[in-house]
Amino acid sequence: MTGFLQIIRRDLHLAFRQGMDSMMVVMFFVIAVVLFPFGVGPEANILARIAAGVIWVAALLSSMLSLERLFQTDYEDGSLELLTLSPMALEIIVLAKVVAHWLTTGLPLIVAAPLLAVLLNMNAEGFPILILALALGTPSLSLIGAVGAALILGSRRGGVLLALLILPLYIPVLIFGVSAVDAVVGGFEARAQLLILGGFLLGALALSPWAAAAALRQAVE
Amino acid sequence: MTGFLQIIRRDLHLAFRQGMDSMMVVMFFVIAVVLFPFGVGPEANILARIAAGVIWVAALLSSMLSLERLFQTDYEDGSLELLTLSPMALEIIVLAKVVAHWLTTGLPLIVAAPLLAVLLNMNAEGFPILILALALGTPSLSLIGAVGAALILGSRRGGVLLALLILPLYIPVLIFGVSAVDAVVGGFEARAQLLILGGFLLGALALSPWAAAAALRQAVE
Amino acid sequence: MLHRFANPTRFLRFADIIQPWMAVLTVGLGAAGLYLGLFASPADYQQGESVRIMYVHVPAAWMGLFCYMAMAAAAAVGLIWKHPLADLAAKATAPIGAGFTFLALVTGSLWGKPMWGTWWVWDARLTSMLVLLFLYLGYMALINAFDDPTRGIKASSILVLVGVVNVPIIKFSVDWWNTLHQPSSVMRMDGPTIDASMLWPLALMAVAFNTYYVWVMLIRIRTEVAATKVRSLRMKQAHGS
Amino acid sequence: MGEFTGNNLTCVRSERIVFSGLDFTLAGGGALVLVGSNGSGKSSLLRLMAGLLHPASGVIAFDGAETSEDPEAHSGRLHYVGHLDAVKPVLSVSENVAFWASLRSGGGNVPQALSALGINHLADVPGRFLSAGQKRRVNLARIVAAPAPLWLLDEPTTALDKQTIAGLERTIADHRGSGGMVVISTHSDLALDNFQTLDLGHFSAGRTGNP
Amino acid sequence: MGEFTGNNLTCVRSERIVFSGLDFTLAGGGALVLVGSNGSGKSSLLRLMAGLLHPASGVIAFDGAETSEDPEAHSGRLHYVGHLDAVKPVLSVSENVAFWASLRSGGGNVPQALSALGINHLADVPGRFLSAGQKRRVNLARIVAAPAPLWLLDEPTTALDKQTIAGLERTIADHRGSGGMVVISTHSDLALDNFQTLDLGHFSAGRTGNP
Ligand code: HEM
Ligand SMILES: Nc1ncnc2c1ncn2[C@@H]1O[C@H](COP(=O)(O)OP(=O)(O)OP(=O)(O)O)[C@@H](O)[C@H]1O
Ligand SMILES: Nc1ncnc2c1ncn2[C@@H]1O[C@H](COP(=O)(O)OP(=O)(O)OP(=O)(O)O)[C@@H](O)[C@H]1O
Ligand SMILES: [Mg+2]
Ligand SMILES: [Mg+2]
Repeated sequence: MTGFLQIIRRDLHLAFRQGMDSMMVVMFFVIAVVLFPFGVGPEANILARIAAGVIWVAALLSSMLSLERLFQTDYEDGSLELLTLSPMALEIIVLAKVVAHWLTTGLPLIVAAPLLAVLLNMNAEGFPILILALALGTPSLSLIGAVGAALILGSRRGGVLLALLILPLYIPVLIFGVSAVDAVVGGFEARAQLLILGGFLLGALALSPWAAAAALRQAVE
Repeated sequence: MTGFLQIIRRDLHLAFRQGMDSMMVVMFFVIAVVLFPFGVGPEANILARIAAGVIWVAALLSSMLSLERLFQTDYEDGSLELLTLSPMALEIIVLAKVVAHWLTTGLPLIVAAPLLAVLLNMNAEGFPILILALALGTPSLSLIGAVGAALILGSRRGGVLLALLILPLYIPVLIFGVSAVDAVVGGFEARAQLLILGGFLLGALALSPWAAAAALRQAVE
Repeated sequence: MLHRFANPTRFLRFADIIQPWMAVLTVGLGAAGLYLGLFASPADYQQGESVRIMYVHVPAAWMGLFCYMAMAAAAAVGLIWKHPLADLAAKATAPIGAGFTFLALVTGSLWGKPMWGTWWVWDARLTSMLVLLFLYLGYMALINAFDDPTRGIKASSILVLVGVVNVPIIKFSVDWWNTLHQPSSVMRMDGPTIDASMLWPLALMAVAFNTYYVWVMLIRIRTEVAATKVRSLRMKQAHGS
Repeated sequence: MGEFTGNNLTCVRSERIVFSGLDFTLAGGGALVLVGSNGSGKSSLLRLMAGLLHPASGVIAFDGAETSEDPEAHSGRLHYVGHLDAVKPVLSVSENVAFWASLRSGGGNVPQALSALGINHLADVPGRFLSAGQKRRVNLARIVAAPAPLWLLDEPTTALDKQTIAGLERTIADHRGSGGMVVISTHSDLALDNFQTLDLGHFSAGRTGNP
Repeated sequence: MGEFTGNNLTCVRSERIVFSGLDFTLAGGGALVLVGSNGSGKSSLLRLMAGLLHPASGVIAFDGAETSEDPEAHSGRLHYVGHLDAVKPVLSVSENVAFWASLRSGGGNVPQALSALGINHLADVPGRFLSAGQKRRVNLARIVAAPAPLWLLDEPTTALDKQTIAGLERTIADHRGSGGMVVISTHSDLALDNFQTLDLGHFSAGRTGNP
């Protein structure tokens, strides 16, 4: 347990010392969303119609981009070999790193989302459910993404390869995340969608540390 | 001149040996576009309305993702130092690498774009102009992006930082690229937009190798 | 990079003289401008009391643009003549300019709610201000992204020069984009021609914002110089000389 | 202390047999020096011993128990030093060493490790300011800080100056004096007493990569 | 052949003076060996000489002409070997060497360079399958393939086995015999004849980082 906390502490430490790491993910998120009005045009009603979708897609993309470095620096400077050789179970180490990653990147996304919803003219009724859905969905994204991040270690095409591997796995989260918001904006309940998102989270929590640890063992061979 | 061609040859070589590099960029492009129907819902008229914008935004994002590695691997394995120390002007080397990059990533995007336009129900009249606009726009993206890729070498936050630096600079290309397609679909001429895109390309061709070379020189200090 | 080849004492002496004046001017002019703006000037017959936001909003928007230009000029001097103080000035300007830009956006938004009934519209002017904020944020992110501070300064100087070429292009494209999609924009601000009772507070506030900028920039450069000294002292200590 | 053995080991890398039929035995207090020309498999053997690679055939055992049965226990009793130094640029030297020590039971003695490697004056310097040799010393301080019976060192003297190499020789002698074992690959001659040599060239399947 | 000189050089890294007041002169056929403890600035000086770093003050000149005036001409007459080997994993050994040679006028003689370093049997092996020492040899083959009068070598013997080190010594002697110059930083003793030594410890601003 102390090892688990030590790793979280170190990763938070690294993130804060490095200056604005979490800020940057949020800023990418904001910019990706802001690109859409340029592409789609400034009409408020069209933007409002696609707001939830755009915000979720941007959250997916920024989560994916930030995950690329989850194990990369440790891999490049040799720390990953040493973590693999530490007496702790590698699965626990992975979980600690994912928790630290979500705290520094997932949480700020959730905070920034309402602002973007305002920019895109989203119906104000959708705000609380958007936050709730993101709170349930982004940890799943981090967990699933960790598997991808571990798989691409040592490959020469980081970013794009990661995108290919994990974006398809993100699609279910996307579908239910958007449909939760759309349901509430349309005057319905979003209970079912939230339950499903919660179920995804539990599943990811149970499976992905194992998969990621196996991939990491492969990578340091 | 032979050096210029040698570098292009080597980079094409590396891209093809590494298996499916260009494939991967195209696939990211396709997946990013395909996420939208999931996010926005399947209504054909909404999709048609936003098609050009979504395709261009996805092209921007995939160009950006693939640019991250433009100098990265050379930087990490020491090749960049040696390229800087070769008797050729560094500006020429940058240009050669950008040309090779565009051939392996920009060109495939253009080929894939009509397919996605069909998926998003875009008006068929827009297809030729979409291809033309992408042909003029994507080289500018590669050139502008090369500056960003050179600036982030050795920084702690590759992907996300690059996005933050260059996405705002991509906005003019996005605006005119989309508006060219929208104009033709709406029954107007797109001459002015294409001329402006061409102007951007010439400007980027003239300026960005210098800026990128300056950035590279201080990256290897 | 403040080793013994770029001794900052002359600058520090100069700053010692200027800084108190700037502080006094900022407080004095700012107070006068605010008083005139908030109490002495009339409310607008169309916009009511909310017009008073203008006295903060307009100078803030001006300063947002001005600081970017100042930053680019400083970065160019730093790159070409390798003057370390110019580098520090560029670095010190960025957060101030970003702050002004942010202030313009926030006050604009607050103003927009009563005026247009919405916090945000994708108008050309608003949008290019938003992009400007991103340019500032990108600069600040890059300067802090390196382990070696000198490396960060050089990289971000190149970035700001590239950005300065692009600012007019972005501005022009955004104008074009917006007029295309939305020819008659709601928020063309051709309100009542400004009369003297509104012009005076506006001018005072604009000058106060300028002196505030110089004042804070001097403080930031000083802090930066001190931080550099501390760093190099610690390094020297560590390496034992 | 126990006994560390390898029996009839075969190592395959990228579908090519690097070595085969290799045995070794190392008792408490012993030292095994791996020699052999470039590409003969020294680094590969050390990674096998650490459990980072898995042998294509053969058994590695500690105290008679196969190490692959309980990899975490094996990790707990070894320190591995590879080509990379695992020094985080934004953490100070002492934070770097302390983190690795904190993952081991006991937590270790950081200040003492730093002075053993002659870098206590660098304790508060961030990793980014270190030269090649200084980073290597931080990496070595890590293994001194938290004790473990088995040290696996892959060319540990790379980038070290002569004075530090002498210090390292003393540190290794101390470690062995308290019953520790050490396996070292090296191309330069380290002054150790009473060591076994294992020439990888004898086990390589074919040529060894020399002119 | 010309003369390579440095005059009153100061090097600043991360806001700290690494060395100052350093002079050197190297004539055709000469060798300069840089020694000094870890962190004394050997690598930094080599990068200054290559033009990768710029001196905070002082002048580096070749044949009397300042090198910073025409950096491309200076690049054309030097070969630099740093800590990284610039070996592309997907290119074969001979493709790797040939690419670097092709950027130089003349194009160079790749097969001869491979055999000089004893890696001709690896010519078709992709870079990703090489051991540390084999990669280093590929890097050294690159500088043998295309001739240049000035060699700047930063710890070139790292990871090399003894046989290859002896080969390298012969190669350097040949290079010098035909009028070439060489600057080497090293912690181990290379057998060169008739060389100058430059101890960086004398120019560093303070102590040098040893216990
Ligand atoms: C977030 C929203 C807003 C932003 C980003 C914004 C931005 C700007 C900028 C950049 C300027 C300076 C233009 C120049 O001098 O070239 C400006 C001036 C001005 N803005 Fe705003 N604005 C916003 C909202 C508003 C609103 C809601 C109003 C009032 C209805 C308003 C009224 C004015 C006025 C009166 C000026 C001075 C006009 C002039 O200089 O000709 N702004 N604004
Ligand atoms: N990239 C860097 N950025 C900032 N400072 C550095 C960097 N690399 C080295 N230094 C500092 O510069 C000084 C000289 O380093 P350099 O690498 O030249 O030493 P060296 O003599 O090659 O040492 P070694 O024998 O360990 O390789 C050291 O004190 C180090 O802390
Ligand atoms: N990552 C790898 N993937 C595939 N093959 C490898 C890898 N690393 C090394 N090899 C191959 O395995 C063999 C042994 O390599 P190893 O690194 O163990 O040699 P070494 O004895 O440590 O050599 P050196 O003295 O050069 O460090 C070599 O022939 C090499 O080609
Ligand atoms: Mg080895
Ligand atoms: Mg060195």
